[in-house]
Amino acid sequence: MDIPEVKRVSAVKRDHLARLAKEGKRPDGRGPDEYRPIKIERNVIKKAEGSARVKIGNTMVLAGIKLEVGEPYPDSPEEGAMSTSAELPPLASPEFEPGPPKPDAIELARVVDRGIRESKYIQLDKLCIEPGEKVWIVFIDLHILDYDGNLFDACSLAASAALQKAVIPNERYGFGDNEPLPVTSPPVSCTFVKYENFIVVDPNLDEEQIAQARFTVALDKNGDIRAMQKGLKGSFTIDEIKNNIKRAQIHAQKIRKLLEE
Amino acid sequence: MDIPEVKRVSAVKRDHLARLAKEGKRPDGRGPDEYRPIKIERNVIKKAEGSARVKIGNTMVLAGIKLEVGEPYPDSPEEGAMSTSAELPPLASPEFEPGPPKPDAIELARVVDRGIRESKYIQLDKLCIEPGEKVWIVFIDLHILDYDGNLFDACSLAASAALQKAVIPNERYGFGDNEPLPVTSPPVSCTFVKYENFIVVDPNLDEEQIAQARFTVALDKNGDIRAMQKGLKGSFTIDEIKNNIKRAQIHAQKIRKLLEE
Amino acid sequence: MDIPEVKRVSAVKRDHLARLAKEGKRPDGRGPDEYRPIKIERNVIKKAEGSARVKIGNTMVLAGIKLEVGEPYPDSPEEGAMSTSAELPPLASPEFEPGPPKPDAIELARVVDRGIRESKYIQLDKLCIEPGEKVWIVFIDLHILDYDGNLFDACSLAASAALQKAVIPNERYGFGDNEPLPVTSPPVSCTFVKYENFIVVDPNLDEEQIAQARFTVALDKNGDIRAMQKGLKGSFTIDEIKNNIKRAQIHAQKIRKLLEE
Amino acid sequence: MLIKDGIRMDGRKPDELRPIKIEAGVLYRADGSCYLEWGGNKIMAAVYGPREALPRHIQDPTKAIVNARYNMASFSVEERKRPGPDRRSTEISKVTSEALESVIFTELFPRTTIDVCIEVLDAEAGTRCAGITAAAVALADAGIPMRDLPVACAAGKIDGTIVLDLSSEEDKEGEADLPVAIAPRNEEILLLQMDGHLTYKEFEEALELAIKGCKEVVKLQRKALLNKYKTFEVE
Amino acid sequence: MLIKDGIRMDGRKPDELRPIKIEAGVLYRADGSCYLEWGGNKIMAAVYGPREALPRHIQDPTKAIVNARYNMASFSVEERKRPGPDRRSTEISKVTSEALESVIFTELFPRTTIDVCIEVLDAEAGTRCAGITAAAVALADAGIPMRDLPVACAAGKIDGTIVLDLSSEEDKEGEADLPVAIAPRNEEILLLQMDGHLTYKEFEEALELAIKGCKEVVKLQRKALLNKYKTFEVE
Amino acid sequence: MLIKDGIRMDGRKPDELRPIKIEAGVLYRADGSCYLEWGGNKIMAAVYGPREALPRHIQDPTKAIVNARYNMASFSVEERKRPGPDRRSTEISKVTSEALESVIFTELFPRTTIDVCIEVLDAEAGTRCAGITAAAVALADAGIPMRDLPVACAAGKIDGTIVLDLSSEEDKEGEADLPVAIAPRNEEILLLQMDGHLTYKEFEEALELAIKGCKEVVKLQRKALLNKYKTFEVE
Repeated sequence: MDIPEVKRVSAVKRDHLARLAKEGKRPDGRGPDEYRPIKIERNVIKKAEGSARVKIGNTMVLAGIKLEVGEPYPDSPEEGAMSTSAELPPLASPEFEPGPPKPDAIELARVVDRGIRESKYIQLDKLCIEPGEKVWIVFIDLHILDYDGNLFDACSLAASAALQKAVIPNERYGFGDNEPLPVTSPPVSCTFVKYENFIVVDPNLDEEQIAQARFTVALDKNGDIRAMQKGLKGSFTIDEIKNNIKRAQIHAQKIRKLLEE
Repeated sequence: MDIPEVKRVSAVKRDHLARLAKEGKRPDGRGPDEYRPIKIERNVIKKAEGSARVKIGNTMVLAGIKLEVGEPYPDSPEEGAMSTSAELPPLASPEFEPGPPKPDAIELARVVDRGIRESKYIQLDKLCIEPGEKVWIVFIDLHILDYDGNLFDACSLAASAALQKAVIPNERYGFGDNEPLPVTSPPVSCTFVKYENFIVVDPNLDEEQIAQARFTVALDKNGDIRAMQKGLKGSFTIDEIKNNIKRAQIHAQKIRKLLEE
Repeated sequence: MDIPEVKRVSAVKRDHLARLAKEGKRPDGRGPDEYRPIKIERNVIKKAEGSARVKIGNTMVLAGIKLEVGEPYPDSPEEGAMSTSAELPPLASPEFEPGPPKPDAIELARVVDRGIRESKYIQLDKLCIEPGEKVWIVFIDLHILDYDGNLFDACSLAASAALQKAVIPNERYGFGDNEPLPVTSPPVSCTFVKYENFIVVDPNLDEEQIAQARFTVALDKNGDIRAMQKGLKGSFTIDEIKNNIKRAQIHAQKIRKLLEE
Repeated sequence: MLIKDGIRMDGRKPDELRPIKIEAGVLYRADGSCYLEWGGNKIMAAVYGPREALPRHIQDPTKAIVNARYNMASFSVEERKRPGPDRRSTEISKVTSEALESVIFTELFPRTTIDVCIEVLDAEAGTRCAGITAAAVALADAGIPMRDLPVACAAGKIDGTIVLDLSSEEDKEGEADLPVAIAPRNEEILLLQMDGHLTYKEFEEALELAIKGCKEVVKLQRKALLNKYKTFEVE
Repeated sequence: MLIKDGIRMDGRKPDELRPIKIEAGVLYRADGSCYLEWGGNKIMAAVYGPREALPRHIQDPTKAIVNARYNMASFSVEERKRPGPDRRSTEISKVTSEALESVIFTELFPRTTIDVCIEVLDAEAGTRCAGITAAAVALADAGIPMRDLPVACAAGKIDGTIVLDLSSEEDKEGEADLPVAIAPRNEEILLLQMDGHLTYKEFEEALELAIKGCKEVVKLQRKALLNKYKTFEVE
Repeated sequence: MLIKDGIRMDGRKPDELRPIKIEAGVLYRADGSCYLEWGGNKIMAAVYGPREALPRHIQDPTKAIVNARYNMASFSVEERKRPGPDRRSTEISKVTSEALESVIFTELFPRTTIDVCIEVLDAEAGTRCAGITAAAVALADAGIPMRDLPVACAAGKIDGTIVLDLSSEEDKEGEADLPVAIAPRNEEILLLQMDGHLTYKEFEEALELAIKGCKEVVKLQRKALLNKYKTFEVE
């Protein structure tokens, strides 16, 4: 049984954030609907078929895309496949430990994966090489470099950006020239946390550490919902959930613009 | 090195059982040659090719059979294969821990496996699909639900009962209609423990916890011996072993009737 | 993160060795350039395709060679492959623990492997059965039996001796008669440690436990260098390294004679 | 074609649950337990604790740790599943632990764990909701103090229609699945996941339907607990 | 055809053992050790302890824990074995630990472990009996107090005949294998396993033969221990 | 043909390094950090500590433990690498830990660990030297007291010529690779590995060249640390 790690935050910090929250203030001075600065850099890794480094405030993640030839799933013999992994390496935070992915990392990878998969961002039906025999497998690897909160949005954004300009490595396999990976319109993920009945977007580490509940929604270009995940040990009211989605629809439009630049 | 778990039983309980044993009495009032009530239910799992839930007193186990197509062993290219696993999940006892099978679970599965294999209960020679290429692999999975002693007999009985009515899932593989799994006559297992020089059949948990030695024998329909296993840190005399087998021959006949109902 | 095991040596022993070192003396009375007695026995394991038991003083290791048919690496379709593993089983030392190979065992195997590989001792190009499809894989398994220091040289020597008389098991695979494994001239490994600015060849356990730095060099029959490895937490000067190599060239010639007997 | 003339392939109306059967207190060793059948799902849940958390360094001095372990038996699915946790079950264990901890008065039991074992013995879509529902009954059966009895149910979209409690085929062929767990008294959301495609309007409709489903299921949970209580009285 | 005119394929009579060679005290680091050759088997056994059991939570305050670890070298069998324990060796380690613990005065060494390492270097049927036999000598060599010197030997059935100490081919082609370990003084059974097909009568015969075998082997164990003692005297 | 008219395939002279870029203090959470590009290599290094070594039984009461963990990102190589340590990275982690510990005043911080994380994000030959070089800057950035700033560089042999700092193709096709780490002040050898074929004379030449390379690289390390210091002053 994986024991969820006991998160220790000093009582002083907790009280300080609680006091601020009552006045509708956040520890770093942002408003409840304000993201930290977002920065996207693409093609930062030469060996990868696609890559992107994303910063949201001090949080920094790197997504790398690799394609390999593999067998299709028996129930979709003419479709490629995708696989998403996340590593929380000790490099990125004093709390991260080496070893195989723990529940936190697995949840993170699976939520990012669902957003991409359900919005049909990668055109898997165009990744068949030989029906029933050979298809492209797209590996999305999320590598956290600096952890200051909101990995869900940072990783989702990095994965989307990395896929956007990724190539199919035909040359390496002697299949002819490389070509762009066929993609449609990326999902955009928006994450909120709730503490002291205060719900804020894009939590930083301090906020995550005292948060009672977390909510992530992945939206497509029409603002439709493609994936959602409520996390942590508290609860949301129905209205809070609905409100989060409406707020996310506004944020997602802005973030989508960064992706399309 | 797997450290055998230190079994802690209160001194009071131990003394109580020792006193009873001296008078030839068991903690639950049974005689030394008395099984607890046995209940067999078959086909309880729809997704399995065969299944049985067996209760012996408060002990409850579930056996599920799955068949898969696989490659034969090189030295028996025209024979199917079988594989037996046991899980002691934390659901069944406060002492069980999650994780890969520990020595206890491995011994349990291997003893059950030997009884079935050595009595040639599954007709493996009838499970060839394509010689040297494709055969049926029979997976026997033993899932403990409630642990109150004597898992060896409960699991052996559940496996035998589950195999008895199992089917070959030809339909799922497009091989035509399902057919019954070819089986002969099942083995029947009988387990004894010895404590305070008192040897009893079908030990309950209290008895197992203070037992010095355990003995299991699997008998075929003629009362011949197909597998045996002595366990635990004590010893038996030659006469005790012989006597156990003779006692088992009588029990096995009764249990076999339950299987044939 | 694999935490290097804290090596505990009594302060008394450490002081004793330090005092001896200042006088240029070793705890077992050897000179700094003196190996312990070396003994090589070949073909000690019938089931192995080649084997050798090597003793250097009280240190005893067993190398076993097994050949299997496997696929070649894509970039060398006409070459066999080799793989070297070392086990430090609890049998050989009170400090060794069961479980998968730890960094110590991995380094040991990799250094032995490099010596053999880089001196092209096994003629991998003669181990092709069917180009691109089937080649021989040579498994070198190093099994430590008694650990009293200098496993690097003992294992390297055992591997070399075992390969020298190994056979290709054609019969087992129905490929015709067995034939000798094609080998050239073996590498010879020489290991030094430094403690208290005293550098000695063939350290025993006491010396290894207080050593600050270790140096291993594998030499071919011309005295050329094929592999080197500096280990442990201290350092060598450039002159010390050069001197070690020159000393090794002399030792290696003597050890090579033992191999050629 | 998953729905025709307002009737689903298994004969259900869009807002109809599959048949559910719940039994509390079915295991001898566990502190609390529940056996649940929901459509083709068969679930056994057991609760152990509160008991001392071990090894000690995992103890939380302020509250109990809730550890739910969702596990599928290897024979519970079409293709035999290799024993042991995979990524999917690890995620479900995590969100289930969190959903259940929401309602438990964990601060009453510092330094302990409350272990919730959910074994899926036979699987046919909706196992995570069925597992949470069974676990809730097992927790109550174990006498763990909770501020409400949690319950879970999914809604989804098939052929463009919002429906309750997807069957296996509907889950595979449908357009969206929305599993939800709530504390029914004041409709707090304890668990919410979704994958597929829903407009905001459809989501509102689906959430409402899922909550309606939860409120039907909670009646069955309460009945099961009452039944066990009655049985004891008769004995 | 495994037996002809009462003679087995390797020339042995039905009640004849394969050649056995035992040497005690062969390792420098171990507290006790034994090298044993038995037919084509080559076994090295070492004993460490009694020593403090670590980590502490595994300590038994009333007695020593006996940990036997049976391991096959990867080159000891026809097809290379992947290093590390498999299910077979885990079971053998367990029954070997239990058999040896039967005779050791463990209550003299509370909170300790006695570690018994059995390495099969070359394998040819009957390794578990050979391993126990070697381990017993290593335990005695380590000075571990025992109420008797345990010893093991198998009997079996080939071509309908009960025979002692199966060879590799007899084990593969034969009808039954019955490995037995005893405390020879009063013939207590410490280990008994069986697979194959034996009538009750045949079992009685086989058990008697196995015990007869054990009693021959124990003489060789004693001689090996004596030899080591003598060697020390001479030195 | 890796070298022609004294010029290597990438245009370098035999004793020329690939382009190197070093930046110190690039991470927010780490106690010290460094980002380094060296040819096609991209390395991120972070240092945490000294901090209490846990679990306690690994603590050394006389000094800090230095744990370097060398890891390659799965996308850093041509064929995707499975996440997690393999045998190669385990060996590199070990020799890197040892090389760095040589220069750290570990006895100042008993019972602690100093954790050095080296992530290879993009790989093109020479990652172990690049990793040690980056780690050294991260250690200095973290304020860990060292008796010298370690630095690493490889020499090798291609087409019979001793050259500095092998490229990927040179590493694959060349005749020898000699990675070396030194404490530059008095040219102590902290790490030295070699595979290939060198006569003793060639080795002397290669070692001299590697040390010359180290001494160039250490200037860039110092500049990076100075730059960070300047940046702080300006801010």
